[in-house]
Amino acid sequence: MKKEKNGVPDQDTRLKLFELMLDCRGLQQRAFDLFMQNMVKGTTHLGMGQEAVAAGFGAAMHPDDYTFCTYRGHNHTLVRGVSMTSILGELMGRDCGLLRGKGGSMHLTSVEHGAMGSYAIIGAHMPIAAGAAWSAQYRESGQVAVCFFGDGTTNIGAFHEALNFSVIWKLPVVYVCENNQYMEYTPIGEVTAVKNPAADRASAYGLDPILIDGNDADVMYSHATAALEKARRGDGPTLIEALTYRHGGHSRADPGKYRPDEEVEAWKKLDPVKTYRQRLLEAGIAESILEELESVSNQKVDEATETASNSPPPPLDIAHTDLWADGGASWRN
Amino acid sequence: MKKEKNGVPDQDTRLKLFELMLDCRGLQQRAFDLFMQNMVKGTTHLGMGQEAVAAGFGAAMHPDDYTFCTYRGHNHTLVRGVSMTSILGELMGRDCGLLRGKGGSMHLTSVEHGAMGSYAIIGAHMPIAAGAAWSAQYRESGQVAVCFFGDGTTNIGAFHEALNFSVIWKLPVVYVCENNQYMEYTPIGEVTAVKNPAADRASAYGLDPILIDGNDADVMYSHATAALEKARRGDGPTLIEALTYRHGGHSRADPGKYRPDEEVEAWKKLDPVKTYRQRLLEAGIAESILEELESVSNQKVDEATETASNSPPPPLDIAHTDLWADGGASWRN
Amino acid sequence: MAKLSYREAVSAAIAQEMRRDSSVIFIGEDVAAAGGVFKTTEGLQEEFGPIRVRDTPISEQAILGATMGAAMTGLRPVAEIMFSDFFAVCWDIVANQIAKTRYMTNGQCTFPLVIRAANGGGVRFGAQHSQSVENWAMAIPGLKVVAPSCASDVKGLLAAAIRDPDPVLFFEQKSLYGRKDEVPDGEHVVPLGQAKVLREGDDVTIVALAAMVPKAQKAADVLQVEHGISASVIDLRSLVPLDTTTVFESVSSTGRMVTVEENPRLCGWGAELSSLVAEELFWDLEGPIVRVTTPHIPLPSADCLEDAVLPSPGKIVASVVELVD
Amino acid sequence: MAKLSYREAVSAAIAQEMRRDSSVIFIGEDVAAAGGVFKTTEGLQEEFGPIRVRDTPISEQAILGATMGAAMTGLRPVAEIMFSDFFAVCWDIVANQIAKTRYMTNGQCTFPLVIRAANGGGVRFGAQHSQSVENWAMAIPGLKVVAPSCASDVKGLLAAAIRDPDPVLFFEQKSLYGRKDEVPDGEHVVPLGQAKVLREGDDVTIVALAAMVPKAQKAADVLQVEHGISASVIDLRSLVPLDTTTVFESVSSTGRMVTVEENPRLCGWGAELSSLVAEELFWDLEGPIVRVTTPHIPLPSADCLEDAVLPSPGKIVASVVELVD
Ligand SMILES: Cc1ncc(C[n+]2csc(CCOP(=O)(O)OP(=O)(O)O)c2C)c(N)n1
Ligand SMILES: Cc1ncc(C[n+]2csc(CCOP(=O)(O)OP(=O)(O)O)c2C)c(N)n1
Ligand SMILES: [Mg+2]
Ligand SMILES: [Mg+2]
Repeated sequence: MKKEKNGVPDQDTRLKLFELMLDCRGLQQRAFDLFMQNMVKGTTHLGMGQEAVAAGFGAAMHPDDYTFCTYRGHNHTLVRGVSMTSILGELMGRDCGLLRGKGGSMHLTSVEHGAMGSYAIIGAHMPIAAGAAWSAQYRESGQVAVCFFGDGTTNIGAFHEALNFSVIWKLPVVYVCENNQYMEYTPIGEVTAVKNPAADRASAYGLDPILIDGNDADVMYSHATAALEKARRGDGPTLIEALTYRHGGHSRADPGKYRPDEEVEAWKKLDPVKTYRQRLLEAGIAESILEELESVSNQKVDEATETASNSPPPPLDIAHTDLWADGGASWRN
Repeated sequence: MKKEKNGVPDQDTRLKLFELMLDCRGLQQRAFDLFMQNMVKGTTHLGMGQEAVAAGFGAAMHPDDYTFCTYRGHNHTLVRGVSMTSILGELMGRDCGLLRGKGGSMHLTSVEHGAMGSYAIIGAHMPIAAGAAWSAQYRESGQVAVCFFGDGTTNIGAFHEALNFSVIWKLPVVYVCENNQYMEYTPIGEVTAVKNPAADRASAYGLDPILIDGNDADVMYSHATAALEKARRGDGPTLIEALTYRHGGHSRADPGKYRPDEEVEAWKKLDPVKTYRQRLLEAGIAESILEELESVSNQKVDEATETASNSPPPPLDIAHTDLWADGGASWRN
Repeated sequence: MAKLSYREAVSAAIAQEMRRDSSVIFIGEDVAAAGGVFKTTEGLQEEFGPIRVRDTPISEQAILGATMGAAMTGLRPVAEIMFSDFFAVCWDIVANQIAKTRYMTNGQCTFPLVIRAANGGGVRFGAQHSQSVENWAMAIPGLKVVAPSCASDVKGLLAAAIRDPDPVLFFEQKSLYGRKDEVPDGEHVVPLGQAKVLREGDDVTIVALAAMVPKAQKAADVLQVEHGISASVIDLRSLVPLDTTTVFESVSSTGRMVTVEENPRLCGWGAELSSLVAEELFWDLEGPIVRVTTPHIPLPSADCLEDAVLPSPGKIVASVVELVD
Repeated sequence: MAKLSYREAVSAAIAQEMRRDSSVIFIGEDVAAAGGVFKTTEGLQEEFGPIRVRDTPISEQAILGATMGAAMTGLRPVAEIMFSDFFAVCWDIVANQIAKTRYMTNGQCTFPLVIRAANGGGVRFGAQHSQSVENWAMAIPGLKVVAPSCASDVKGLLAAAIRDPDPVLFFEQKSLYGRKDEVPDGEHVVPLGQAKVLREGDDVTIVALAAMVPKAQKAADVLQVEHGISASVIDLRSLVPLDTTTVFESVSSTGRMVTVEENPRLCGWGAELSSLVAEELFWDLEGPIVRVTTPHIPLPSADCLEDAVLPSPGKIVASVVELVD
């Protein structure tokens, strides 16, 4: 695993990374609490423990770049600048929700922020991200598409097709495998022919293997920057495997009992938010500054919870809107 | 490209290989002629130029092993011992056809010969072959499944899924990529991220890269033998990339004009049947023996043509049979 | 008779069949060590071991391809596709390979396999995890299609599906997993292709499937009590084979049919049944054939929106009242 | 007016639209340098260059995923899926992603894309290359579904599909590729969702699509001449949007409907149309609604078998005669 960081981000960037991670952590903790209070119906997939991956890219991307993520997409959507209220509102099925309740937790999308969707079928968004990159290339817009996915996703056909396709057309796309060691409940090693599910397959697409510490925001940031620059230069795709861990279960109230306690404990010691806080302190940033960021973030979460909770359910007639571009849903005359 | 042959097959085997290639060549030449006479309707995909691949495996496999092949499956079906009459009959839509006209050229199957089907959707048969291997493993039958596919097939999702799946379960299956340099009309290099579409991807499944001369029947035979033994030992799958070339177009009357003349000429010099004949002569086998084999083969083709041409069309009522195991096709009571 | 949940009936059926036939094997994602994401297969790996009950990678094409290959070479595999929506990533194996190969080979191969999948909405999972896709399967010649509405049928029909020599797509309605019913003790097998008349009435025949069955029963109660309308209720249970005999008998006598489908409007089994009745039973009809379906939209996620669009007892009642009055 | 073949009309339409809008791009397998395996796209790469007209690997999920991603970020891509049977390997992208994402995102994304595919039988290609799968598409909310029967409509409807802001699945009937018709010179666009009345009659309305249209016309001739039965013939042209107005108008006046579908029996568009008529036009009907379809089997390959199972003018005539007499 590569640990070197191609230089350390500057202090503003580091504070930004910390802030993004705090927001992600706080939002997700709250989503979990609301779920336990039965305020979030259906399902929700948290990325607690994986915040550094999204934060590193969030800080490095241009505002008009594209992100494509999965059902476990709260972090990735938030770091693009989407409001906490609209995310929590969507989870709670309220009118203030990002999709007014029509999509739900697994489909967070905010086109105005370049958050081009959260996809709930494994692998599907990889070729779709290639398509956005193809469009950027054709339009010569300088945009890059970043596509996040899990370790389990590396065993589905769409992964293979998307990577080959992106490389032959030299598309400006960055594929980021968040290897959190498990598919839903099954350890990735039990179902994968290679040790590092993404990095060990990079050569099958003529790409360099990149295996990095996904819990280290600085590492994520520098690799994100490099990959985005490469794409913008016209040098094509990058495939990154970021090693990380989800603190909780796969979804909803899954207690994650299939994982050995020691494993969970070991990874919790590598908590990206806590370790980064410690690093910032060691780098001379004052405790008071960090506390201030924490309190601002907490307050944002509280306010968003309040606003979303007070938002009414969506009006029922929106169920029949926006299937088609004309705003309607009719299939006959 | 590995040229070494792990030893040369014995003389009987070599004659067998030659015989199989002759039969394949003769049958296909005849299929082409019949197509041009409008006696073969629909489509047909010939493997002229690629006979050594099928012959090498045909000679090395046990009678109860399984083969899975593609629409370009005449060679692979024939080498398992299926009669020429039933193959030509199927191409011509006659009652004597292997499938009595219900499948057609692209679906040749003879379960009694272990020829478990020709599949016309790219890649689909790769996981199906894995399933037959899984069954053999579970039943401890000692059988091996061999799956033939083209270079173009390496870019579809099913390829990726089948290989990973087969490796993690250590299935007794051999995947054979016949790299004939083209998908239908498009050169494989234009649409593939690596130079050797199968061999350069073997490591993505923890497999050794094997890139061999697919026009050399001895090479094919020795690699087939080794892969089959490995599978039977319980040591899991092998992925072989065999370099070869189809002499004609992709299908039907395609003249293959997208290919440079020099390229076609160069490969025709490497014709597997002609070069093998030369090698046998050089190894001291008498011209008369080879001529005798040729004349027997020709005669078989002529007889098969005669019998198939005289076979009536199938009775129309078979269109309504054998959808279900009860022999019928009814969906209601 | 023991009370089992719809969920428990799944593992009961698989266990029953695995005990009697060692060629039955079972695979899927997270189904073995963890017992399935819907906990439908808990205990199977403990009882039958990691060779017969096995976790797979996220490779639906490989799962079903392997299932097909195993079935055509002597085994009776059962595979799980976690959500029926995921049939879309492996539809080729289902629709082009499994369904057609027996026919194309003129009967040389047989495919005694079962593919189970959690189907349908009502659990706020959003448009990609809530579809009712039994009509996708019904449209493909060569597939048998079963969708039970209660635990007893889950056990009996799943057992029958495993014994059946043909490929069966077995749709488990995820909104019903918690529903408990009496299930006969001991070996329990219910033949495929027989609809169940749950209630006999004079005025109208309501035909329903899976999660729509309890809603239709509820509606029939309301119709009787509040509107004096007497409805027959038929649980179709299987779409292929389709028990037109039972349905036609009832519709001939009531003269009216209302179908209740969870799938979106276009090209559902209700359309097929309606067209059969309109062709073959036309002269027995006393009024239009009415279909209650989800509108032709993807399912929204928010609870209030999802409830507003799925067929409900209230909508069934309203449709029947309009028809009969 | 020039005579164009159905095949030539495809490239004519794409070229027409590529000339007027630089955001139109076109991809598929073997479509660019070689002009397509059905020679439907010859000349496009020459005219528009290798950036706008591009060959892809055999990666249908990537082809359609890329098409979707490009459409949602400002382009108007056209993709070819060589045979419609291959939708099965990329159905997730079509049915779960392209069809649902606009709705799920509450209208944030728009998908102005077209997917063309060669559809249907009659050319002895066997069960995996001959399916009529327009009913697969019709069953999915969020897809527009078009299937022309003549060169003029190929050009006009394909142009309209490319201009349409929604995803359109455009089914080209491969048995019609050689058929020639008059196609208007200059820009030619035919709005989606309008059925075409090809012939007006009094006794029965025959509704057909794609390759079934010439067969229905043939049948109508025979019915007139040999049986004195006067039939209306309607070419549906598009399944979504569905022009029920035109169909209902005709069926109200004739009192009888026969649908002619190439797809296998269960859950086709004919079933949907029949159920609509049976529900909404019941009191106007003078007899049963009859569907002529391919039986519910995969298509056999041999010419005599394929001809025996596909709908034919003779079968249409027989069904109509039985209905009307
Ligand atoms: C095609 C498909 N198969 C299965 C699933 C069910 N499923 C949802 S999440 C998941 C595990 C994914 O694992 P990974 O890619 O590692 O992502 P993670 O959840 O760990 O972030 C599975 C199997 C799905 N959504 N789509
Ligand atoms: C999923 C799918 N996509 C496309 C096709 C159309 N097709 C048939 S053969 C072929 C080329 C296959 O190339 P390759 O794998 O190299 O095999 P070869 O024909 O050279 O033997 C294509 C694209 C298909 N049958 N299935
Ligand atoms: Mg994971
Ligand atoms: Mg090839």
